[in-house]
Amino acid sequence: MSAAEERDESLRMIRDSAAAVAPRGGDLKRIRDLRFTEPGFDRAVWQQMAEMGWVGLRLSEDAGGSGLGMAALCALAEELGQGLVPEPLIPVAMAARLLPSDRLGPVLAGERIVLPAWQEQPNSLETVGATALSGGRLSGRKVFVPMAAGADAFLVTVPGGLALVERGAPGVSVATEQTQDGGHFGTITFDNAPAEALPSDALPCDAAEALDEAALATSAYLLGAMDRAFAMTLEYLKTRQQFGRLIGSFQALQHRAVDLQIQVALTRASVEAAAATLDAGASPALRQAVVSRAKARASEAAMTVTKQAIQLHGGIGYTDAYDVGLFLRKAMVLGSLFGPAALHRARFDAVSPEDEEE
Amino acid sequence: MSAAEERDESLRMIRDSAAAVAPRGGDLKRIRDLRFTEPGFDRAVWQQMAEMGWVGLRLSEDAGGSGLGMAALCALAEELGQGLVPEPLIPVAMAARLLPSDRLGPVLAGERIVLPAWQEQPNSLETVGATALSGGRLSGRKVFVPMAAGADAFLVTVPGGLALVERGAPGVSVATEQTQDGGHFGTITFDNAPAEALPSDALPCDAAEALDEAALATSAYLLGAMDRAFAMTLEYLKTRQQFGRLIGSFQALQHRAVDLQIQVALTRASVEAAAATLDAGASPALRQAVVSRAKARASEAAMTVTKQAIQLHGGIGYTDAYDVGLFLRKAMVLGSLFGPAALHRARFDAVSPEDEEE
Amino acid sequence: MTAMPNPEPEDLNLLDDDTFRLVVRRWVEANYPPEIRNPPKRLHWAENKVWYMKLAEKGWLCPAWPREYGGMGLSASKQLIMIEEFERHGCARTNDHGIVMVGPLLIAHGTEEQKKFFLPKILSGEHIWCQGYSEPNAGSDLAALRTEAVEDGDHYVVNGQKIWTTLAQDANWIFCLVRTDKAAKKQEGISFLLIPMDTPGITTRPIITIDLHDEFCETFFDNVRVPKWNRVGDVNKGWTMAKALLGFERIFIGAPKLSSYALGRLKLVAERMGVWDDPEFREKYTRLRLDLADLRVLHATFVEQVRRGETLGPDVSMLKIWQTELFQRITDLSVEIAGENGALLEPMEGNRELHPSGLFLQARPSTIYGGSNEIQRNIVAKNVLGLP
Amino acid sequence: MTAMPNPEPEDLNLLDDDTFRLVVRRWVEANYPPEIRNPPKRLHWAENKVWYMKLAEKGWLCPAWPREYGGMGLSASKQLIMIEEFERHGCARTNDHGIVMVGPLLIAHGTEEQKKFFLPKILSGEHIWCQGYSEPNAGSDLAALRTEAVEDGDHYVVNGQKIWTTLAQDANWIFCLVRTDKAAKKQEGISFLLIPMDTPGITTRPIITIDLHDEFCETFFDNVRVPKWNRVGDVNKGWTMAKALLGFERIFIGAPKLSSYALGRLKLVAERMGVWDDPEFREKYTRLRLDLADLRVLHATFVEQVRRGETLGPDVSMLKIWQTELFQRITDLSVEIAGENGALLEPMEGNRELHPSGLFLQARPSTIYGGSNEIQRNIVAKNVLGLP
Repeated sequence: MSAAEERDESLRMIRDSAAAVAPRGGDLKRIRDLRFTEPGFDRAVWQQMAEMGWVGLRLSEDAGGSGLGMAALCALAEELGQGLVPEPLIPVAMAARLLPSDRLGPVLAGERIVLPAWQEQPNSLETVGATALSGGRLSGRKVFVPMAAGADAFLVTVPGGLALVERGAPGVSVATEQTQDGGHFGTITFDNAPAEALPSDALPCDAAEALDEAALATSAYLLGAMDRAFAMTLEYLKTRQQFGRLIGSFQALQHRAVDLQIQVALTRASVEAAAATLDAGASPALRQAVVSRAKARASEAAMTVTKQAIQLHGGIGYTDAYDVGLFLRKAMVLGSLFGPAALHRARFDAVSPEDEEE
Repeated sequence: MSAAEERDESLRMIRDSAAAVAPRGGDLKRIRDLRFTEPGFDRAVWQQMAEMGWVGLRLSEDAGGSGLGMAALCALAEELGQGLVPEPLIPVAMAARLLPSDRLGPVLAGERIVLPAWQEQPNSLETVGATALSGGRLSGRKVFVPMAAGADAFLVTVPGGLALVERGAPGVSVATEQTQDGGHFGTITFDNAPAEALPSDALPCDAAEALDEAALATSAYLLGAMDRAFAMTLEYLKTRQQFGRLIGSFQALQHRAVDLQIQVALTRASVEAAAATLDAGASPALRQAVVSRAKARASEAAMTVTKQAIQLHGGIGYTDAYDVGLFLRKAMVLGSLFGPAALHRARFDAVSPEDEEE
Repeated sequence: MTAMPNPEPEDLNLLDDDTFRLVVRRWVEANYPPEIRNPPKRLHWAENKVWYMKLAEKGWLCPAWPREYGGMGLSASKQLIMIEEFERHGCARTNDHGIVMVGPLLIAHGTEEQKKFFLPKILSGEHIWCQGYSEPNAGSDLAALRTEAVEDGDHYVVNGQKIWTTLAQDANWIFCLVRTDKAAKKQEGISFLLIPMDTPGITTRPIITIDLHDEFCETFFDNVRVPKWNRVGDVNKGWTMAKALLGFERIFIGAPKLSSYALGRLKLVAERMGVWDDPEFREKYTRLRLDLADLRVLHATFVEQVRRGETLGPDVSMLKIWQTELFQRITDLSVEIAGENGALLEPMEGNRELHPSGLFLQARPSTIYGGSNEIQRNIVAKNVLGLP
Repeated sequence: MTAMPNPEPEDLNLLDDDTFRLVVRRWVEANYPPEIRNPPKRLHWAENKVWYMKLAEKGWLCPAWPREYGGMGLSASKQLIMIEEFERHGCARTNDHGIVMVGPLLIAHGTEEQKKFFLPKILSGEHIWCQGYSEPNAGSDLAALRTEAVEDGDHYVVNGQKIWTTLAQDANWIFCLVRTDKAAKKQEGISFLLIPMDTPGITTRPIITIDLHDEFCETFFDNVRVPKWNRVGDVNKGWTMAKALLGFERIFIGAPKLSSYALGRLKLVAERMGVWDDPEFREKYTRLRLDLADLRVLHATFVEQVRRGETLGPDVSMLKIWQTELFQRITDLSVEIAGENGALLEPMEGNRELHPSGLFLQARPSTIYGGSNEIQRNIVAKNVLGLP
């Protein structure tokens, strides 16, 4: 087997393995049942996901991981996206990238859920703000932590590195707000909470880099979600009759479907190229450029595709009972998490030198 | 007859009278023949237009005009737009609004063409710049004067008022650049040229107001042009066969045609409402708001409609010999003259108070 | 300012338009329940009954009905003023199917007995109506409806299913289009039936929509016996009557109200998110404002036609297309600028005015209901542009 | 940097890709006539002959032809490198119909005599070809063509009209699709004829397009006698051969080149107009940049398929749609920001790089030619999405 064939084979295996949790075309009953519950996901399923090695997919085998690249994580995230899997794999995998190896064991095993808490403002990719560690005590506030109610600990970005803080530690309080997809964001307030300092120079990975990887994996998840919403729509166009014809035979709808297919194809190409660029080892500027390119496309395309999916379904698409709306709700949440499209476009403009592409 | 019926009747008469120069649906041979010639229009036709009282349409009967309002000027301009009439009625009518009554005679009679020269920068609605009059001598530079090669004199905006300068006066030089519609823009340089001062307080109308009226009339001209391009396109859709069907029966093309029709309808409503507002007597801010609303819509809609007219015609629309392209070329020129869409949007934002419309 | 007439004349048509507007405005300001001003969603009967009853008591419930039937008999022009003033104040829409649909239907096509029985009960709030038009396989293609009414002596026996029966859970009567002749061509063989919701065999189930509201229902008919007396107009002529009913109402779906409301909310979100003065945002916002301003003037040309007593043509569909898509574009931008806050289920910071995701989801069906925008474009293409 | 091989091997396939790229780049830099670099419009033979002859002399005229016929016999991957390098340097497109269309057609379907007669004359520049496919009533619907070839002994007699015959005024031969069986179904009954342009009865007239260029012509056939020997392939099988010819070429119409070129020009216009740093402009520009960046990576996936020797599927039409509409959107914005300068017939300030209106008009037909984007969407809908 050539290297390329080997890589393709490995990606295929990862996609196949995802079927255990998110079978292609499987029903979404589990996902519906978990909506608007707390913590909004299933710890047993989480355990199963961890046991398949997904949390440490990106980590070296030395660190207890699978030694795979972003291409693999994106393939997996895409599968999870088509199944709208609510378990917080992308944030926990981000935390796993950052944790020193001696803290990884229970996280990789699925016993302990550590969520990154990096953000202090909406519409931001800044990992460092006012939250700071001083003398082993953490004070500040982090926002938009997805699935925060399910965390055992938080990995908090602070000037000079990270702080690891137990969810139940004194001075840690978690307020949650529900999100349209049935999950929630946590606002975590630290009031002189005891925390372990993890200085930057001792970390296996830069926080900004881990954040970019999470943004890219989220793009892949969005790709999976929009792809499935589009497939459902195509199926509907091929079976629903109106005015005595299959509605998919109406040219105006056909052309709109083609425009959505183009968005899906652009997103796929953009995500896969970005993953390949990261796997080949990219400078920070190049990494930021390709991740922002992919996330900008994925966030916007996911909204476009899922909104149109509803329009093309007509009335039934507007009912909560029909699954296609779940994909729109997911796009609303993940479209903005790890940076909305406009922010990534601005970052692309800022980091990506003009003449690189001429 | 009610006042409204009288007004409608008067507008109908003006439209009918326009047929002498621009018959509805007439061929465009005269317009083609004049393209890329100098001065780009026909002085005999101009004479005829003046004799119909068009130059002084807006002026009071005391001043030798017809005492009609913007509704009438817009109706006329729309008719001229559908015929792509190149004679510079809108600029000369703008000059006529500004000239003292003792200078009007030969202008209204069509014997003397006075063109306003107000602009010094692209993308601008500023009438006052560096061009200034001092001791009866004019110095400076005005740009984008349409059909400048056909002028007998220029009415130049200067600080404190206007300056009337003969085209042949010493120190006046006119450089022309051809425009895509077959006309041209003049750059007029004044080098200590002898000019007559017309101070603001002696003028019958404010330069900014006359400029707004010209912008609105230009919107109406664009309305006429886009309306005819759209009508040609509909006609084509109803007669052209492809794949054994009339192409107008293809739903994707039908829906696109509907979107163009909406743009035409919005433009018409916007132009007519703006004219009515001006005729009712509006504050400067309201006048600027409604004129900018109309010109922003007309400029953009004219481009959208004429571009799509070409697309819907397919290959033949791309030939210079087929008339539909002439409308696109006109939209390119008049879309930007008297302020392009973006500039008018910005002005609308600046002058139009938020809560007025809530 | 125009002086208030004292006392009000019984026929408000006698007032000039400005005075009439003032009368309406003053009365609304004095009588509208403040707690239901500018509701974010369509209200249920339990919530808006108080307003319905206030209108009923004042005699202002049915502006369009002739005075002989208990209506106000207002001119079209004054009806529009009333609507404008209600909208201006942020009045909730009532459960108005009886007022807007059933009343005019009966007045035009009902028997004297039907009028005497039903109209007073609408005016008193005793009968609250819902509409049974759409079916799961007959939405935009209404003529494909299959709910069937079979004659059985003095009764019809109705079987089938209706969907999008707005606020059916609040209604005690439903007006239905049913198929009375299966052999006829699609748009023929349809009749109009009035059915009490408590008739055995009727069940209603709310539909939860993607904004998680229960404004709509499904209503099932299982051997429901309806007296023939309850049929309005001739048998098999229901389609024609239903189409005529849509006439005056079509202009409202294209009214600038929703877009205007959404634009106001967009401004609040933009201020809260700190982008109000960003040139990028401002350019988009101004575009939307102009799209709305042009909608207003286009809408006004149709209103003018109504004022003049003209029948609206199919071109009014353009308003519906433009308004609903503008409404969506405005809410799209709200969600965009809100970033992560655009993903929240509840309003931001508990402030009901800052709920971009809620309004975004509410805007979704506007391009689907009332005849999807695809259908509207078909109508304009064929009936306005004359395309084949 | 890879060292230059010295001397070049006769079969350049023997070089690795990087070296090959370097060889091409160096040669182009040394040999391309600077005065025709980055031409704003398609060049006529009088203008680009010098480049054609340079290529011919070097033996690089026909990269795709097998070496036995005088081509380079390059792998798909190396052909793409060559194209990339030519584009990178801003090389003009030659009068290449003989190279790209006629050569491959003859190699696949021609007789030995035909190959021996025609191929060397393409390689020498003696025959310059143009294409006679489209007709006034058979543009996107090519199968509707009506130009007719009637048998008359050893000859066909051709009557009809071709349109969009690119640079026909420069050509001395034309390859035509003609109808040889009027009774057959539309796509059958079509044959391929090669016709000298100086045959009596042929007249050619340039078409002036809306960018006022004369790249295209109409060509009329009035009782034109063509020896049967000039027919390529079997009678009535022309359609199949023509379709196959479009295969490899389809990826180029979706290549990012034109959009990339236009984006570069947009930047120059923005700088000149002083809006380069305006946030409003920048947001739109960055969107376009990203649309182009994503086009690049999508295009690369198709190029990869070609490199692997796979046949491209109908999904390549997506590239054409996206590229051409992006190209138009970029030029739209150029005209917009240029204000009054966007209306000028000639470049701004005599600077050929600042000509927004020219590029805008050039971009218009891209969504029409090569099968209109409407047709491309039909193709994707049916053949990729499987819609009915």
